[in-house]
Amino acid sequence: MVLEATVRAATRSGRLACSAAKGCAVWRIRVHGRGGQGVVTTAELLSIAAFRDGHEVQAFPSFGSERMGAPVTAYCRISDAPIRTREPVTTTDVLLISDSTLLRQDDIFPGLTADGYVLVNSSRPWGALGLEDRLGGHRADRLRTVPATLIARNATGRPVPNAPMIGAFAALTGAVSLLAVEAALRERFAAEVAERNVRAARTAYEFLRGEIPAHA
Amino acid sequence: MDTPFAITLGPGSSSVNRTGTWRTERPVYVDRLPPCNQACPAGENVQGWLYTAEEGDYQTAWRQLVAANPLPAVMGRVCYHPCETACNRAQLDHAVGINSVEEFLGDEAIRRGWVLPTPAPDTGKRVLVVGAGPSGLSAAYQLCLLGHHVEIRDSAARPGGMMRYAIPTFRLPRYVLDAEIDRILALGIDFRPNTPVEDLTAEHGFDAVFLAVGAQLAHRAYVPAAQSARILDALDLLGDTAAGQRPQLGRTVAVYGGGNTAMDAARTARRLGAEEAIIVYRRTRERMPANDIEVTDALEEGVRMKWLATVKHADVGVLTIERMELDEHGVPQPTGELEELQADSLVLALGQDVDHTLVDTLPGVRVEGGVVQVDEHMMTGHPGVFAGGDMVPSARSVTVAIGHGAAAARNIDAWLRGTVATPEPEREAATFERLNTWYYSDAPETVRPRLDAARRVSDFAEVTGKLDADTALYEARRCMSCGNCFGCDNCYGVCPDNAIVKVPTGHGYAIDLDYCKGCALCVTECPAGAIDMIPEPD
Amino acid sequence: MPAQSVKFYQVGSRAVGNRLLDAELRTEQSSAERRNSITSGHRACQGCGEALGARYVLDTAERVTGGRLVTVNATGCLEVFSTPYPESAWQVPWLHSLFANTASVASGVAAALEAQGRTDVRVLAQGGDGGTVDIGFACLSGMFERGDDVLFVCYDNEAYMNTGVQRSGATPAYARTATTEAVGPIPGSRPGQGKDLPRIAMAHEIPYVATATVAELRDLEAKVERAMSMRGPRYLHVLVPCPLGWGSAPAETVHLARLAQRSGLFPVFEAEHGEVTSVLPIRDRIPVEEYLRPQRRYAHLFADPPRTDLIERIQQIADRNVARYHLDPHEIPHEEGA
Amino acid sequence: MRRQLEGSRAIAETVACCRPGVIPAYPITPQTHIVEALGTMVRKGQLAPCRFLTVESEFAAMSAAIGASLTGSRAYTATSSQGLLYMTEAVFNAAGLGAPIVMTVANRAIGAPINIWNDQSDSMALRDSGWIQLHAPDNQAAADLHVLAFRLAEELSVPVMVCVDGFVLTHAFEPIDVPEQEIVDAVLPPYRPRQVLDPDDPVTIGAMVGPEAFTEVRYLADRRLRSAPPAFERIAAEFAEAVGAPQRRARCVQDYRATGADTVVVALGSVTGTLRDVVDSIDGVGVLTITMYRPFPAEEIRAVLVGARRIVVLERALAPGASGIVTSDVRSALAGLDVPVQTVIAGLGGRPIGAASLRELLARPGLEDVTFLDLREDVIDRELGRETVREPIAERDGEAAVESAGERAGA
Repeated sequence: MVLEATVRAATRSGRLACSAAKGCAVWRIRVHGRGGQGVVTTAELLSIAAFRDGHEVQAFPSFGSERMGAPVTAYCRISDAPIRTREPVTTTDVLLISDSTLLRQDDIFPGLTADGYVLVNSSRPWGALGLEDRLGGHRADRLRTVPATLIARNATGRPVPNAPMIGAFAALTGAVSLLAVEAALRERFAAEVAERNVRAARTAYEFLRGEIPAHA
Repeated sequence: MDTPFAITLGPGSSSVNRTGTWRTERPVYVDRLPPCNQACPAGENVQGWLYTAEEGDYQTAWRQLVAANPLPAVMGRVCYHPCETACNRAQLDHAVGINSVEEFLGDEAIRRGWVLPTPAPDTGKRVLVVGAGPSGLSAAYQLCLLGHHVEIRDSAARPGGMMRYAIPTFRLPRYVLDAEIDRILALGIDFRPNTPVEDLTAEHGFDAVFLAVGAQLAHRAYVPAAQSARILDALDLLGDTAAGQRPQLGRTVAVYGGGNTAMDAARTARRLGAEEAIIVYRRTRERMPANDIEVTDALEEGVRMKWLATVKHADVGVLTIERMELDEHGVPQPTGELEELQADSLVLALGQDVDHTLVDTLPGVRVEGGVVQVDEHMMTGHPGVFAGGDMVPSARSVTVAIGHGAAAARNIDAWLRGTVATPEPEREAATFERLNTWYYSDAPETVRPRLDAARRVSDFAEVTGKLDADTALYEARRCMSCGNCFGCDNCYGVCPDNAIVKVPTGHGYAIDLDYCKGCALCVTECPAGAIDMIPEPD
Repeated sequence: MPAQSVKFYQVGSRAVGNRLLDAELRTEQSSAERRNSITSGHRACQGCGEALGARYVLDTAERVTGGRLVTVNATGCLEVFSTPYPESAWQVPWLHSLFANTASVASGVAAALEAQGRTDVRVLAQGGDGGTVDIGFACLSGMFERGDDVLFVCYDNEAYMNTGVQRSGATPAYARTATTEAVGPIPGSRPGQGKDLPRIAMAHEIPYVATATVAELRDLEAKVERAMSMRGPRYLHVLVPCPLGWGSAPAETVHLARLAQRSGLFPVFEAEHGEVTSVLPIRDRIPVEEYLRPQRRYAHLFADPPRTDLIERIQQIADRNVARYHLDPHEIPHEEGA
Repeated sequence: MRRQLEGSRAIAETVACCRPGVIPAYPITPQTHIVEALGTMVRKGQLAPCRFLTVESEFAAMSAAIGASLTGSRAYTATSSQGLLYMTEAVFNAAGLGAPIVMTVANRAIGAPINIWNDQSDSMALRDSGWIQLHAPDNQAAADLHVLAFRLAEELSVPVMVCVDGFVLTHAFEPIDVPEQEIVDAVLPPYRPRQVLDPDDPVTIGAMVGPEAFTEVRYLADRRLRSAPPAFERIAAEFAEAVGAPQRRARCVQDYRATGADTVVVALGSVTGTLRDVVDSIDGVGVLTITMYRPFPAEEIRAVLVGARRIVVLERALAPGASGIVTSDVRSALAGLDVPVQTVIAGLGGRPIGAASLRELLARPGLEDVTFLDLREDVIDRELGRETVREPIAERDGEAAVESAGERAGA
């Protein structure tokens, strides 16, 4: 409870991070992944974290009937004002790509704002992804990879990349705090599982911040 | 409950819908005449007293029984029970052992000392009954109950007539006979033994007379015989034996005749020591007048039968027999073929004749064929003089005689009151076809335990054993109550419209015509056939 | 033997009552205090077997539950003739929802009673053969498999009588109905497996399954009593002849039910947890012809020329039942492969 | 307290606060999360006393709910799409019997072709089943409406369907304040059924009613249903006060800048939010959201729309051959007013309703009477083209038939 109160106090004091960073009132986020990778849960956790930071948040999946392995998309909007729209996120501020193999698809990047963020789950550095042609004009500091599956496997024993992705998202965008992410994980998961995921999120967060090497 | 309109209804509210209007036929309870009742010469309501006996209320059953027949213990032994022959149950498995139950009830009454009903107040009328046989006793009993003063005169020393003097004790122990006759006489009947009535014109002081002298004269038949041949009448043989004598018959006895008396004589002869008793009869067994039960009993006791034979001549120790054969009309015709039959004595049992001398001088009385003629009210041609029993044209049996007595009593009573007895209304027969026999459980006849045949011939002990209380109850409950409701609740149960109600009196059920749709399920499922469908009145 | 064994009393154990029996040993139907759960004034046909069966079943259920009973009724003859506004013939709490959903409604009722802690109140659902073996079958099967505490009673008159005698899954082979006319080489209802719901119910291994007829009242009452002594899903299948649909005299309703049992065409038995535990032996077996002949729905089998081949096939069905359930106490045990 | 919850979860928790006694349920996407959550709560004893029945079909679900409701238990179920249609007979029956069941319909398209995504074809198909139909514009309302639904249902002895756009709301995570148990208890007294199966008062429920009374039964049902709007308004006000959130006060119709607007967009359900976003940037356009669709609040709607120059009804269902279902209702509510009512069919089978498209649509000068939003004209043109090609084939077949007949005649 102390933690939660601290988080809330900290976030309420300031405006939504994106306002300062990119001058918009809303973070529009798309999460791409495959069935079974916890894509919907990623959006959900993101929404819980942002909510804990005091924001209005909306998260929803792309409502597919896809089974394990099929591409899945989930959406998240974070705002300081109540969110009314229900349409899927098209114009996108942040793309979270849980599986680098999805990069081969054509419909990943359309709608990404010029100064948008892209976070790809990959052990390789951005430059090795071969996306120069498609994202050539984007701000390089907002295009990052994180070995989320690797981190997850190390921390939790399961190759589900959602917690590291959120941790990395927090580090990359500042749209949510790491404390809120940890709180969301603890809200969503039972104690033991939550703590492992918290470790994974922290690791990814620190990785993005450059505090640890890629292959930690 | 705040129930919504029309969708929700109150319980049982359909009772306002009188479905009785659907009906084109309606069921009615009937009391049909059961075959046992119809067949009973004594006019017993057999089904009625069995119904009561079924409930184990033996005293009430006995009371119903003695309403028609004051000699149930006797009848239970000597009656040839036409009721059982008629019994519908015979078509299902075996006839109900009505006779056994009757005997049981009669014996129970003697054992427990149950008393007959109290006679009605004295009417001041005096009736003379001539003859203390079953017919006379029956009439005297009924007349006495009706309040009339009855005087019985009999030529014999003891009352009972043929019951005492012709029926062997092994069929009818005398203590039974005495007990039942004593009970009748004790009602206040003036019995005068050893008082033959020879001329009725000489009798005065009676308002009516009932003649029941029976047929006590052995039928005269000419049998050519050697002087020393031993020939005797069956009635003498039976009478002497009943009186305690032991007539000498020899080793081999021939009995000539095919009636019940012949059978009794043959069976008596066996008990008197005859090694062989042979019935000589001119027709076949099928045509024998003797009751089949008696024939069977006789055969079981070793009596031999010589069918299609007449006695041509009797000599000492030997009879000459002519073989007969039946013509196309079933009449025996002589063949001329002769043979000899060893016989130390010949007992004649060729029927009995009526001694009608006492009415010969009475104006108006007709005697035809040796018997006294009576009208449908059992009155002779002489007003106030009635006759019954063996002396009138009729089958001759104790049962018939008792029936005559009762019927005569009704008619005498009416005559004394200046009216005419109305016959009971005709009731339709309760036939087997009307029964739903599915409901009657398979239940074997309770066969009266019978003495071992070998033992039977050695003494005069009663040959037919008795039911005990349990078996009597069981046997009574085998009654299907033909044509009469016995309260099985089937009609009440199978009515899909709950249109049969239980009522405390009468039949126990009534049709609720407000609801009865006339489906007749109750009729079909009535085990006893005691419900009829009749058209709705216009 | 489910039927109460009664010492010989003139009409033995087969009649409704018996004045010689102690009151407590008589059938419920013989009692002047019976509930008359379905009372007078209903609009059933003359001689309706279903009206009779329903009263038999419910009166006993009422007695053994001490009146703590609620009922659910399928659409069908029974429902229509008993509850035309503004009159109801029911004296028990009674709910009619639809044709197909009776078992589910009853499940809901049972669930509500359980949730309310009123487990003293028992639930009885009832319907005809159409509402049971056909349109209501899915719901019934669901009720069975969930283990809901309901006694479901099917009053089987072997066709859709309410709508004018059309074939149902319970219509027997060669019987004429309005949708299986007695014409063509195979007249009447096509022979097939039919839907033997008692056996299907047994396959659910529910606590209790029994068959009965309106002709064997003691047996029927004993089965209702047995059923109500148990919890969980129970199924009772009662043969109720229909004068209209069978083309029989109204007065013959009970008689025909009896002949159905005696012919072997309608085996009367009970089963617990999927195993047959007892049968009502055939007391006096009859050829099926004796049962078929009084019914106009089979008249085409006895036309000129008669269809003895089809009668023989019906006889084979009866023979199979007799062998399967060992219905004939006098029968030499069936030889394998015979 | 607001929590970040999935819509389904919020609905389930709210329903649990309503203390249902029996929940029969059959799974169908996208209703599943609601009943899964309730089933778990019953299993864990968090919702007690309650029986959760895993029935074998939606038909059985509604049937069991009827049985439970008429036995005095508060009954709830949820379904979608084909499931709703599969239980149709029982849905009508529940209304006819006056069983105050509450059912969530997670709105979804009807097949064929089978489609698991959102539109409102399912509940629209059953709009005249005699139920009160409430449509949730957002997830807070979706939760709140269930409390109101139970109260309204039981006050009127009429079943209530709470329609929630499938996936769009049921699977969306949002900050939602699930009403506190104490508040629900205050607003929703224990269930006192109008009629009940009871051995101590053995009524016959569900009689057969003939021509002599059926009309009256229906008239009374109509009267009863028509009393729902004021009752709903009253209960909603009471509830809003209890939760201390005036903005959560539900209304039969919700006026968003609609009164006095030139153009009013009429809509049901979750498209409301997007529409409000859109009209914020267009002068003279307002939104009227219909929350209570059945009974149809004609007077309330007319009161708002009376001054408008143009009405656009956004329909999330299609009556093939007759176009807009809600449009017909709106037109009849506006009888006598000379105002064009245009139909926009949108969001069928899960197609997103985008703000840009709506903005374009509303700006379009001569909007046709019926418009399909974001219709893929290329596909339509191609397919219509193919059909045009096929037609002569049919004619040829006809000619051939005539010829062969002629041949036979001549033979």
